Amino acid sequence: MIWGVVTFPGSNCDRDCVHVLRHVLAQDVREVWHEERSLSGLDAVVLPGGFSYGDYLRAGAIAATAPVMDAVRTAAGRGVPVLGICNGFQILTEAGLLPGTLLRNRHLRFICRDVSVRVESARTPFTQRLDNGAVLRMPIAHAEGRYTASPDVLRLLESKRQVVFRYCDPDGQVLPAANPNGAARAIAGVCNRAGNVVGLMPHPERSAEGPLGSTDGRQIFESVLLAIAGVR
Amino acid sequence: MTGIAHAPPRVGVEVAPEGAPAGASGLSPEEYAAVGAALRRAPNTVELRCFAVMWSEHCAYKHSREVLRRLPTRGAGVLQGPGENAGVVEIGGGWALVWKMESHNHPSAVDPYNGAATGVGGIIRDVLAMGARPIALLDSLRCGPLDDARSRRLLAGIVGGIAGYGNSIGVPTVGGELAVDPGYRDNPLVNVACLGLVRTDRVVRGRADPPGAVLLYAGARTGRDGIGGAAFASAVLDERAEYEDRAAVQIGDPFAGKCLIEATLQALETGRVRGVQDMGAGGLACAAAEMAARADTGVVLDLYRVPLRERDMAPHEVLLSESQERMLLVTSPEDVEILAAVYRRWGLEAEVVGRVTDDGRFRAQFDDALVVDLPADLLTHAPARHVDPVPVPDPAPLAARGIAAEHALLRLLATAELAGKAPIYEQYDHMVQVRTVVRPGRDAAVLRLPEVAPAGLALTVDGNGRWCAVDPYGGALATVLEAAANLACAGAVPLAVTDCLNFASPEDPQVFWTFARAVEGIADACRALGVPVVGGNVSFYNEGPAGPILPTPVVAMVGLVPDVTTAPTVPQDDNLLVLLGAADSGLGGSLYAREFCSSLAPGFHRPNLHTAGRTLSCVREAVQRRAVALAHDVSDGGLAAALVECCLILDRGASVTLPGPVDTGALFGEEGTRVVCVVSPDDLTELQSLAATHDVPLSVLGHLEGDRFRIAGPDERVAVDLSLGRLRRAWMSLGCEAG
Amino acid sequence: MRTVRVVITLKPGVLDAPGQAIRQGLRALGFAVDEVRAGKYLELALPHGAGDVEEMCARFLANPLIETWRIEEGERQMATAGGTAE
Amino acid sequence: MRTVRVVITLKPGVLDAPGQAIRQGLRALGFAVDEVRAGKYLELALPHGAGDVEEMCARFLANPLIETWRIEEGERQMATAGGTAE
Ligand SMILES: Nc1ncnc2c1ncn2[C@@H]1O[C@H](COP(=O)(O)OP(=O)(O)O)[C@@H](O)[C@H]1O
Ligand SMILES: [Mg+2]
Repeated sequence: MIWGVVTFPGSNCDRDCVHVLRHVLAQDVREVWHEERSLSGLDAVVLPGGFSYGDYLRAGAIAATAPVMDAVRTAAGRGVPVLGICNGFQILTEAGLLPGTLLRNRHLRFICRDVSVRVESARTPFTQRLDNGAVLRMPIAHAEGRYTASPDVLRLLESKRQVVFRYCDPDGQVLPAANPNGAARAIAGVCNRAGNVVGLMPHPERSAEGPLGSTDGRQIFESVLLAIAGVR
Repeated sequence: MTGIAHAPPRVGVEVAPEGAPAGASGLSPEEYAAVGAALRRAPNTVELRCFAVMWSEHCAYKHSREVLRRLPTRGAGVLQGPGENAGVVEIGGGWALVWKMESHNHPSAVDPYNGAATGVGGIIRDVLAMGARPIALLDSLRCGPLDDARSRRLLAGIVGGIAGYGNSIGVPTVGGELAVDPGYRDNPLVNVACLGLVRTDRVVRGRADPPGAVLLYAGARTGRDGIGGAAFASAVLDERAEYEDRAAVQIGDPFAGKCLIEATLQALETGRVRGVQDMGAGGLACAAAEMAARADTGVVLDLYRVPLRERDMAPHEVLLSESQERMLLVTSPEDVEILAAVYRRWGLEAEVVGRVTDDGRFRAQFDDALVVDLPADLLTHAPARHVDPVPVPDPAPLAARGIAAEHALLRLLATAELAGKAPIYEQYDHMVQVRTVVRPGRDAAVLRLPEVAPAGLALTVDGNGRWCAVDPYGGALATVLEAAANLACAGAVPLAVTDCLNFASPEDPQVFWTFARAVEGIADACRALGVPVVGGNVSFYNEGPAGPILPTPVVAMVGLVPDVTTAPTVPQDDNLLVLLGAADSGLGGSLYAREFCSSLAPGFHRPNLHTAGRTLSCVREAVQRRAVALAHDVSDGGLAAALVECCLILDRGASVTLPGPVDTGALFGEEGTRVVCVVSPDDLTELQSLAATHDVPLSVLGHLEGDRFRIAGPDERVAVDLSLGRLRRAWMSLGCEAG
Repeated sequence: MRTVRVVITLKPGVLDAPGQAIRQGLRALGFAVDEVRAGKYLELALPHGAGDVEEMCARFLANPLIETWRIEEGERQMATAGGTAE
Repeated sequence: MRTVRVVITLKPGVLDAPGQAIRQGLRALGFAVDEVRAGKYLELALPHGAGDVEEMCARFLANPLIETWRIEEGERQMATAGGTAE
C-alpha cells in the first residue's frame, strides 16, 4: 500500500514518519507538499508533528488553510485512513475534520517525556490490531495538547466511541496524575464519526523501534496494514 | 592627506572626523590610526561603523588570537578545524560530523528569552553553513543562585527561549548543564553547542570563489535588529544596559529558521552552491568580507538589492543588521534561478546582492554611490592587543564549618548543579529526529546514526567555574577530563572538542593570565587524550555591577560509540558498586567548599593526565563489553553524590563501606578521574582483569539493596543513612517556573 | 486603506491558563490583582473593498468553539501607541 | 473593583513573525489584506487601591525592549463581547 506523509512549512516530524514507514515497515511512501491538491492513489495519509507556520495564531490554524487540506478532506470523505500526530492532530481539529480543539497545556510549558495511553476504541483503522484497554507507552512533545470540547461534544464523543486514547498510568488507570496537560477526560486522541480520521498527541513514530525505548507505536501503523488488507 | 590609494567613497556619506573617532565606534585611538594608515585616508562613517563591528573583540579575537594558537587542532579525521563556521570531523562510511559551540551571554542578560532563542538560531546556522543537517543541541547555562526570584525568572526565560526555538525547528536538545554563582547574576552564561551531520563530499565552506560568481542573499528580510550587536557583545554590561541597548536585541523567527534549514539543504543538494556563510554577528558586511578574505578574492555588494523589512534603511544598517535567519550563498550566475526557486518555495527571500571580484577589496554600493571601499583582509584582521599577564594569587585558606555528613549531602543534592534537571530538559524536545538512544539525565546523551549503523555519537558539555577560580590551569584540564569521563561512561571514544571561553575583561592583566592558563589546561588535556579542538568561541567582558564572573571555560565533547546497541540494561539481581580510579583527597574548588566553607579553598588537586587516561580507557572498554551495567563519573558533590545518583537512576538503595576514613574529603572531594560502576557479581572478574590490564585502582565499595542509602567507614561507623525517598525529594527540588 | 482592530478573548468558562499564570506572576511581584484574562490583539490593514472582518474572525482569526471577538474600526493605533517605552 | 484593559504591541520595526503568518493564512482563504500586526490583549480586574498598571506593564506584562503598550480604563468587556459565536 502507499502512504502519504504531508509536509507543511514548519512540520518537523515528517522525516521521522517517512523513516518509520519506509525503513521499519517497508511501506511505499509519497512525500506530499502542502500545496498539492490531490491525494488520489494513496491508501493512508499522515499529518505529522511539528510547528506548521510556527504555530502562530493557534497551533495548526494556518496549516488548516493549505491547499492540501481540501484533498485531505476529500480523501477522508472517501474513507481513506488519515492520522494526525501532535501538530497533525491540531491541524485536523482546526480544519474541522475532528471535533474539539487543543489548548495550551495546563502548566503552560512544553513537555517532552514518555506517557502511557489506554486504547479506548479499537474500531479505527489505526487501533484495529489492538484491544480495548491495551496500554501503549509513547512519548509526547507538545505545548498545546490540552484537549477541550464543549460538554455536549464530549458526551457525544464518549457515546459514539470517538475517544480513541486516554492518558493513563502504566497499569492502565486513568488518574489525574497521569494526565500530562490537563486534557478534558484525559483525552489523548479522538476520531471522527466514521472512525477513519484519527488524531493523537503522543508520537507513535518515536516509539516504533527498540533502541528508542518502545515499539508500541508501531502497532498503530501496523493496524492500518491489517485494516487495508481487510483482516479482522 | 596625500597619496590617496583609493578615492574615498563619495556620495551621501560624510567623512568621519580625523583623530579619535566617536566613542561609540569602540575603536581605540591606536586602532583608528591603524585604519587611517592602512587606507591612507580617513574612513567614512559607514566604513567606520564596519570597523567598529568587525574589529570588535567578538568578531576579531584581538586579545585571544595568540593564546588560542596553543590548542591542538589537528587530528586524523579532521576535515576542517577552527577558522570556518564550524569544525568537521570524519566518522566513516562517507559521513562527517560538524561541531560548534557559541555563547550568547550578553543578549541573554538583556532579554533572556530572545537572547537564548537567537543563540540557538545562530549556532544552528553555523552548522548549516558547513552543509550539514543539525541533529542535536546542548545547552550550558549559568545564572545567579536560584533562591533569588529574579534569577529564577531569568533562567525560566533562557530555558523558554532555547525550547521555543529548538523545539520549533525540530532539532533535539539532548543535554546540557546548569551552574550558579552570584557572579552570574547580572551576566548569565548561555552557551549552546550544535552537532550536524554531512556527507563528506557535500561539505561546503564560507568562501567567495571564484571571481565572477554572485552572492545570493537567502532567507528572511533585513530589518533594524541588533545593529551593532557584535560590538555590544564586546562591551561590559552595566546596570542600565537593560534599558539602553534596545537596538542590540534581536528577535528570532524559528519558523523562518526551520524553512531556512530545509531550503538550504535542498539548495546544497543541487550541487550548485560554491560557498555559504550565515549572516550572524556583523551581518552582511561580516559574512561577505570574511568569505572574500578566506578565498583571497574581493566582493562588491549592491545594498539596494537587499530585501528589507523596513523602508529607508541607511547603508550601514543594511550592512550591519543582525536580523536572523539569513544566509549568504555563492553561486554562478547561471545557477541563481534554480537556487532562488528553492528558497521561494519555502516562502523565503532570495536575491542577488553582489558579486565576487579578484581585487581583494570589500566594496558596497547604495543606489549609484560607492559607500564602502576597503581591503577585505583589513576588515577581517584587526591588530592584536597585547596584555602582560599577572598571576592571580591562591585563594585564602579554607575554614570549614562542622557539618553533619547527612545534612551536607541533602543540601548538596538540592543545589542547582546536582539537582535533577528534568524540569529543564522536559521542556526541550529531546527525541525529534528519532535518534536519541540515551536521553538527557545521564552522563552523556547518545544518538544513533542509521547512516553508519550500528555506530552512534555521544555528546556532553561541561564547565566548572569553581575549579578554574582556584586553579585555572588545573580546573580547565579537569573540565576536559570530566567531559571525556562522561563520554567514557557511554562507551564512546572522543572525536572532537568545541569550547566557549567565558571570562571577564581581558584588559585586566589577572583575567588575561587566568584566560591564558585555562587555555593551556585545555590544550594539554586535549593533547593527552588525542582530541582536537575543532572550533569554539571566546566571550570576554562578562562582568556585572558585582564584579567579574568566575573564569568559565566550557567544553563540549563528542565521541563515537562503536555500537549503540551496547547500551547496557540493568539486571535486577544483586549488583555491586565498584569504584575505578584514584583520588587525592581535598576539597579545593568543590561544591562542598562553596556551600560550607569560607572560601572556595586552595589546593585543587590537578588530575594526573596519565592515570586519568588509563581510567577512562578502562571504563570505555568495560562499557563497550557490557561488563558494567551502569557507569557514572564522580564530579560535582564528590563520591557521595555520584553514589546517590546511581541509586536514583536505578531506583535502588545501597550499602557502601569506604576503605579509608569517612571524612568530608572522602565523601565530597571532587578530585581525580573516578568512575562508579554498577556491576553484576558475574562480571566482577572481567572488570578486575580489565582494571589490572589498564593499571587502574579498583575497589568494591558495596552493593545495591533495599530502599535506604548507607555509607559507613572501615570501622563500621555509619556516616550516612537516609531513605532513598528523602534523597530523591532533595534532588527533585529544582524550580524552573515558566516565565 | 482601512485599519481594523480585532480583540479575541476566550469565552467565559474556558480555562484561561495563561491568564492565571500572569495573575500569579503579578502577585509574586507584589502587585494586587484579582483576575487576569488573556487574549489576542490584531491590527489589520485592509484595502478598500476588502472582505468582511466578521467572516475572517469566524473562519480563521478566532476559534468559535472557545473564543469570542470584538471588531473596532478606526485609526491605525500601533505606530503611535503610548506606553513609557520611548 | 476596577477593570483595566491592556493592549501590548510590538514596537514599530520589530519583526512580527506571527503577523506575517496570519496575513498569509488570510490570503490563502481568499481575503484581501495588506498587513497584519499581532499583539496581546489583557483584561485585569484590580482591587481598589491596586498598584500602578503602567509599572506592571514595564516590569512584567510587556517586554519593554521590543514592545509598547496602551492602557485603557473602563468597563469589563470580555464577558459581554460580541462576535457571532454563540
Ligand atoms: N541545561 C540543561 N539542558 C538540558 N539537559 C541538561 C541541562 N542541565 C543538565 N542536563 C542533563 O542532566 C544530566 C545531569 O547533568 P550534569 O549533572 O551536569 O551531568 P554531569 O555531571 O555528568 O556532566 C545530564 O544528562 C545533562 O545533559
Ligand atoms: Mg557525569
